[in-house]
Amino acid sequence: ACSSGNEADASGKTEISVYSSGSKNVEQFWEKVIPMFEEEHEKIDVEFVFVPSGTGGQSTMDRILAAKESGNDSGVDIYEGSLEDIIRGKEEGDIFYPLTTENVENLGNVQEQNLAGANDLAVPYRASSVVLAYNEDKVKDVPDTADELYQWIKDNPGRFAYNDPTTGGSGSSFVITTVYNQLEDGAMNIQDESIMEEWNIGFDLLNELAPYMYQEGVYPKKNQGTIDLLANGEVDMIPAWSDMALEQKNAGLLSESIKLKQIDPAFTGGPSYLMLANNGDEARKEAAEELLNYVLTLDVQEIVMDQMYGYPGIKWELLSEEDQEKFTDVSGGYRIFNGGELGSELVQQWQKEVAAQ
Amino acid sequence: MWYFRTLGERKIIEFIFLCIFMLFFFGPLLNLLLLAFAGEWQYPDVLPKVWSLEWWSFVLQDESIVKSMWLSFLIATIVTLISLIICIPAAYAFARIQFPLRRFFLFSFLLTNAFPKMGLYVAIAVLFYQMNLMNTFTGIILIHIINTLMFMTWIPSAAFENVHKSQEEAARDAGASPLRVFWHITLPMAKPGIIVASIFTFLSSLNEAEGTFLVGVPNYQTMPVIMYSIIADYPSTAGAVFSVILTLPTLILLFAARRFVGADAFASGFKMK
Amino acid sequence: MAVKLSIENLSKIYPTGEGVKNIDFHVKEGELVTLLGPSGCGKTTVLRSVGGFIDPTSGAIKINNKEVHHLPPEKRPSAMVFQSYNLWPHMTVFNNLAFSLKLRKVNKKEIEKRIEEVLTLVHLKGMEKKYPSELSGGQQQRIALARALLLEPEVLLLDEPFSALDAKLRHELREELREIQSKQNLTMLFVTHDQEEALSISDKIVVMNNGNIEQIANPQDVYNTPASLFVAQFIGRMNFVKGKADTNILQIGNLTYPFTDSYTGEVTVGIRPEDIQPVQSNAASIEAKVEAIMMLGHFAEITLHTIIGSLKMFVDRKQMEQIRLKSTIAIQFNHLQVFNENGEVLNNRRMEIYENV
Amino acid sequence: MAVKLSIENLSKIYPTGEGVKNIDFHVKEGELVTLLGPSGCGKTTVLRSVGGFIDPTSGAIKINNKEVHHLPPEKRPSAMVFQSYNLWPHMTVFNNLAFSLKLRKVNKKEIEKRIEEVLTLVHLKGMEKKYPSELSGGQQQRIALARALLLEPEVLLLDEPFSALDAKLRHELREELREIQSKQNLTMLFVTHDQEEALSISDKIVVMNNGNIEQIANPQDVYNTPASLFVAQFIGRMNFVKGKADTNILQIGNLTYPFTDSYTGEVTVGIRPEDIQPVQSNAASIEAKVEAIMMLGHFAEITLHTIIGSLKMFVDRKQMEQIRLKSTIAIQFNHLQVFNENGEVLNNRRMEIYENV
Amino acid sequence: MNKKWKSAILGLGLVMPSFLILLVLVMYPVSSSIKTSFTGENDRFTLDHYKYIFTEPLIVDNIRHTLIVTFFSCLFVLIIAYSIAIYLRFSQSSIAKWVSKTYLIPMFIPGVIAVYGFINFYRDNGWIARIIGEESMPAIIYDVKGLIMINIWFNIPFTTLLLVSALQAIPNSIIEGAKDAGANILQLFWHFILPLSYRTMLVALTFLFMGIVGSFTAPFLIDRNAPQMLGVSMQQHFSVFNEIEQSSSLAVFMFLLCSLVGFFYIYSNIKGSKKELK
Ligand SMILES: Nc1ncnc2c1ncn2[C@@H]1O[C@H](COP(=O)(O)OP(=O)(O)OP(=O)(O)O)[C@@H](O)[C@H]1O
Ligand SMILES: Nc1ncnc2c1ncn2[C@@H]1O[C@H](COP(=O)(O)OP(=O)(O)OP(=O)(O)O)[C@@H](O)[C@H]1O
Ligand SMILES: [Mg+2]
Ligand SMILES: [Mg+2]
Repeated sequence: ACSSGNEADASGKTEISVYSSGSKNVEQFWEKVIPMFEEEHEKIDVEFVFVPSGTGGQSTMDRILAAKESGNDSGVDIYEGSLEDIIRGKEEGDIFYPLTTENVENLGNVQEQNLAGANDLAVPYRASSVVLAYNEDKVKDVPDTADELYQWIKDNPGRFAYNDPTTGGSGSSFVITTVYNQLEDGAMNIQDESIMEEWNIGFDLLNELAPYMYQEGVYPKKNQGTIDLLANGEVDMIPAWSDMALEQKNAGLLSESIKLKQIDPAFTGGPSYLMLANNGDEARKEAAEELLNYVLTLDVQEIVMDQMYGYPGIKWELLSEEDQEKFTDVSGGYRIFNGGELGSELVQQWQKEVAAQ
Repeated sequence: MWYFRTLGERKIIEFIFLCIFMLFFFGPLLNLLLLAFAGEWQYPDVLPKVWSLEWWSFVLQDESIVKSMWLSFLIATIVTLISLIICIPAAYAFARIQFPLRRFFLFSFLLTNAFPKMGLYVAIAVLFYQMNLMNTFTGIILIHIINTLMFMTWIPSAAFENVHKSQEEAARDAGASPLRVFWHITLPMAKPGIIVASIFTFLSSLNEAEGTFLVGVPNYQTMPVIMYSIIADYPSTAGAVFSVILTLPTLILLFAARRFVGADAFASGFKMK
Repeated sequence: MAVKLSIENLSKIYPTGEGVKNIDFHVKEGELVTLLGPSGCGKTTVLRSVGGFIDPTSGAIKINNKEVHHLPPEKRPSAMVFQSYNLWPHMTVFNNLAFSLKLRKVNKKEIEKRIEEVLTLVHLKGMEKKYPSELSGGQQQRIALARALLLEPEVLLLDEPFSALDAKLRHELREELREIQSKQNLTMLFVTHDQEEALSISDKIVVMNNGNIEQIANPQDVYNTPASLFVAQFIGRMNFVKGKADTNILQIGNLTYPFTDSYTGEVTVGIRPEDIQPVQSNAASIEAKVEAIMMLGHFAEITLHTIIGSLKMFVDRKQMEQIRLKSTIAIQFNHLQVFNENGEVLNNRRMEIYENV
Repeated sequence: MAVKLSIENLSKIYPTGEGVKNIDFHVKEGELVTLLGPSGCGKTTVLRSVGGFIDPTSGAIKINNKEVHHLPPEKRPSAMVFQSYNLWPHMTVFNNLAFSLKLRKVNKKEIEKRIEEVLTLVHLKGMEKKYPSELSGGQQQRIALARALLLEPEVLLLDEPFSALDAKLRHELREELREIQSKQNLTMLFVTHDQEEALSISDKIVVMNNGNIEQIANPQDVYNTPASLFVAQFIGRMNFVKGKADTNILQIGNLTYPFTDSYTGEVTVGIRPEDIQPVQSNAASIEAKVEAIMMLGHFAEITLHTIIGSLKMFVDRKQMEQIRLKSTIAIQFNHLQVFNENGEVLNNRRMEIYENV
Repeated sequence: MNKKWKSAILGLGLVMPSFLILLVLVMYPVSSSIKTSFTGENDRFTLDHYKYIFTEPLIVDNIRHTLIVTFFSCLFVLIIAYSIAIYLRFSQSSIAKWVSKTYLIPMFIPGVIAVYGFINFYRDNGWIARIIGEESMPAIIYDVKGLIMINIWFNIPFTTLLLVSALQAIPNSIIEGAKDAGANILQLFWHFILPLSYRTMLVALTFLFMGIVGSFTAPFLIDRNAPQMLGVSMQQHFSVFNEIEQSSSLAVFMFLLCSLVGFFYIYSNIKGSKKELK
């Protein structure tokens, strides 16, 4: 017996499921949004399935792909994933429905730059970026630019750490930006492997910085690993996800003296995408589109900002003044790394050249 | 005189060793225990400044966590029962019956330990996708059973072997059929070994994280799975509370079963004939 | 008395080639027959064949004239007591005893009554609640016996039941067993390798060697007229000296004896230690030097050095006091037993030589 | 002969309160002294104190007049042979024997020579390459003895070395031990709970009970004039009957005997089975019914029922043939030993009553 | 003959349920993993993945690192477990009783938690550092030292458990006989205790080796970023670099290492040495 198709039941309700993964705050977000949505749409029942972050994130994608291959219903309607998932889905099985303003009206409100990677297959409903987090009490000369940052690292040996880029985005963002800061502006959008030859300048820099890192070259595992170092005072400055840092500051887990700042050129960041998996069921497709549309409303977007400490998915100008204000610290924006597979090549090379140094 | 002096010296050395032993093995655990009750404990304070139960209430209020505890125990119970049913006959066969390739079968269970767990889980996941076992209860049970096969066959097998043949024969003599003999004589006498194996099975199922993560997520989140995400997302105090909660049942079980967890029942399982 | 158990031409050959061949004897009602022989001679093999724990290669086993050798142990009207590990350690004495009764659906009152009776018989009343591990070895064997008795077996089989106990206890239990046997008129087949035990309790002894029966006789006959050199050697102490037989004359050293067998050639002469007697020197006596005196309680073993070899002599306490170490005394032989080179007994009876002296 | 080992006022009290108190005896050069007593009386405790495996609570142990009780076992000039598990199972016989020599850096040639010698002594030449598990129990104990002998100990300690062996082997080894002892002029302290063993091999027996010494004497004296009821009971077989002492008269049933002690009151009279004699009925005899005849080889044990109680009588083979089961015979007592209610011997010698009959 | 057949069928029948599970859930995946490791593009047979793991300096380093860590962990665990086991076997003191009551506990602590507690305890300004001062605190977390320490922490109980029971099976008279013969403590250990318990030690070593070579959680959270333990490297290749074939070949390589050790274990078990106690 395969997993139950979410058929419309006798009462005429359509059941759809949302699969999401990530940190706890993502889970809390959905647990708040879904009841609100269901209240407004009585005919739709949403089942929410949360996959905590860790090694298992891969599994939902694999599941959809496997279902597609065997012609089964994956049971997943909406899937929250990353840019790589979109690309993988497209390459390996065309498993997602195309999404345009035609079926999801509010897509029109979405920030243009975020739409670029979506390939008309996803809704970038929120975003976050990596920023610099530092201890105000210890760091007096806060760097404004990347070069100042590199200089600061050299001036303060052992007081900076970024996490192993194979284990978390804030570390990989540091690595990516450091490498691509040495290349021309548009390089982040190149997916051609030839660019790998030009990475060496960046890697030389990373290697040059390595001895000045925490414990002369220790890169903790996971995003939280570096945050712990900062919280414990073992280092004074780290790259961190804006939402994570904000949330933990807010919960009092990071002391007041921890401040965030975006530098120039910015670290990478990016939207979180919602995809619509193709299960061949029209009713569920429509219900799912309804939900995707709902996520882009102002109400929900405010929850994104207030509870998830995420950047909104819709255009800044659609927000209230007050909300725009909140993000001035970090809204120096972010860059999106659009290199596709090159991302994993980059961290692999990091593993070989920097870690193994 | 000389004698007493050396006695004293030896006592002191012994005591020092005990301290090192305790510190090494239980220091990290004690640290967690303190952390779990700490309100504010900033570097470089040696002890928490403020004590608090804040994270306890946070953790215990979270429904998914309480649910995961139930789930863990349910899974562990079922896994233990099933592997008992599957493995005890095999254990008995290894101990008492001569059949072809007996040794091959016996040692094949070593394979569960010889292939890297991660690699095995990944390969199993591929299989589970094909069999539609991903994210099912059955899938989780199966992946837990893999870990217990060896314990559950080897230890009871040694226990059966230690039941003296003449005790079985005396029961045959008394008029009991072979099946009765097994039920009334052999099985109860092998009980300590079987209990040890069951406890290990139960605990290993209770603590299994990696495999569950791979095949059970998202619908089946056991305690250790939650623990992974807690460690990733929360500060040490919350993690410590989880740790204490997660460790407690194991320790209670250990002490409850203290009587049975003798070195011998366990060790004899690994000396094969 | 009727024949209870008969073993007819029984053979059991193990894959290793060892085993027993052509065993043929019977046990009458109320008789205690002992299988006696050195380790590995096949006693256990015979006993376990009767109990049903070994499938004989050929031959028949009949109890009350009915063939039983195709029945499994639980269906045979025999009961067995083992050397050790007799009791079930997880059951109290009561439950050990009640097990077979419960299987036979005897009612509770009756079970209690019967157990009390049998415990009285083995002098262990009041031990019902104890576990086997709380009993001494002797008590355990008594309970094992009681358990076997409760089966009301047609034949009781005992495989060296006392050999794990120490000498004192062994003597005690031996007597008790004899007592119970005659009280209950039990038919028993008893295995031992201890000749003293066999002599003391048996009605009939079956002496085995190398998978064959050497002699079947009552204890006195086995002791007094052993059927072969092996039996003579194995049962009781015996001195062996070389001799020569020639036309009705037996020559030992410089002594000659009349001899009623026509055999001619080298012979082995057996002399029991108690058949050697210190005497006044005379024509039929030889000289002996006292080499050692070993006090064994109510008698002593004297080691003598003579021209025909070293001899052991048993004397009682009174005589012992007159014998001095290193002194020389005269001795004579009261009985001789003569064996040819193949160990066969000549005359098939022992030579009484009192008269000839 | 010089005193080799002296144990002076030795006490060892275990935390449980059990142990031995005020043990005081010595062993002369070339003497074999046996510690004899029931299980738990403290024999092993004394022996192990001498060996150095137990720290005595108080008292002194001297070997060759030098105190040794503060030395660890490896520094004491004693060697020990244990009841079982004597040999090191992972070493060949040769290595078992060579170990101590190697420790003492004896050269290879010499080691080989010494081992050959000692193996000849224990009749096991040619077994060098075998492992202990390939030897029979008796052979193992011989090797154990050989190993101890190679240590050239001043005192050889043996803790029930033969008790795990069967009767036949025990007799054999006993003799061998005696032989070796006199050949090598060894000084030995031997522990056993088997009175026959003690009687047969000892120069001197130390009878222990309950942590105390009951009697120290040579075997004959221990047997013939036991110092207490306990010793009488423990050594040899003895019948005990109630009697009454009154002004130089001893009354047993309707028999009266002269009595040289002034003690008045209830007494226990001990009669050894061999001191009971079948006679023609006379004034000094009593009637006895023959209840059981147990053949024990060269003699038989007859169970008699008399008005003064049940008695065991030993008769030799010739007499046995004249005694019929269930018949009534007349018996008389040749020796009596009288004990008061505290188990103390009266007269401190046994009553010889031959003369009085 | 008939009886032999019967017992053969009964035996196989009883073993089948558990063996089938083993077959389906372990043997099949293992074999498919092995197959994957030899599969190149277009499902062709290739040795490239093995070439990769044996030539890529990163992996070669990792292999060396894994072997070194495993070796030292096993060595230390054996030494410490032996000491504890000997102590427990031969000491009657109340301290020994305490140790014997508690030493099993780490075996029952879930791995993640132990690592977590360990990190909090030994980190640069963890509890230890707070007590002895940060300056005198050596780097333990994010260092091989820490990894070996946690391996010791995890593996001591099981190893000690096995060794204690092996030592308990050595009769006292063997030890006393040796002392009597003049052996000192060191000689006692070398000539008696070790040879009489080495088979159990081999058992312990087998499981130690298998456990440590393939471990993931502890090295992932505690070890440095490079070189890595093979378990971490395998996981990285699989879920970060998406190189399933390479990670399979790593798994197979680790499997071969374990098989080698497992073979010794099985061999010594089957051989049924003469020297065993009767
Ligand atoms: N299961 C078996 N397989 C092969 N040979 C056996 C088996 N059981 C016994 N034997 C052999 O058969 C012979 C007789 O064995 P059995 O046990 O009957 O001797 P036993 O007289 O009872 O000896 P013991 O006094 O030592 O108990 C021995 O040589 C023994 O080695
Ligand atoms: N280590 C110990 N701790 C406490 N009590 C002990 C110890 N060893 C012996 N005992 C007690 O001391 C008494 C004497 O014991 P010991 O072993 O010397 O007796 P034994 O005469 O050798 O007995 P056996 O013939 O059974 O060997 C016994 O009551 C015993 O229970
Ligand atoms: Mg036998
Ligand atoms: Mg003793």
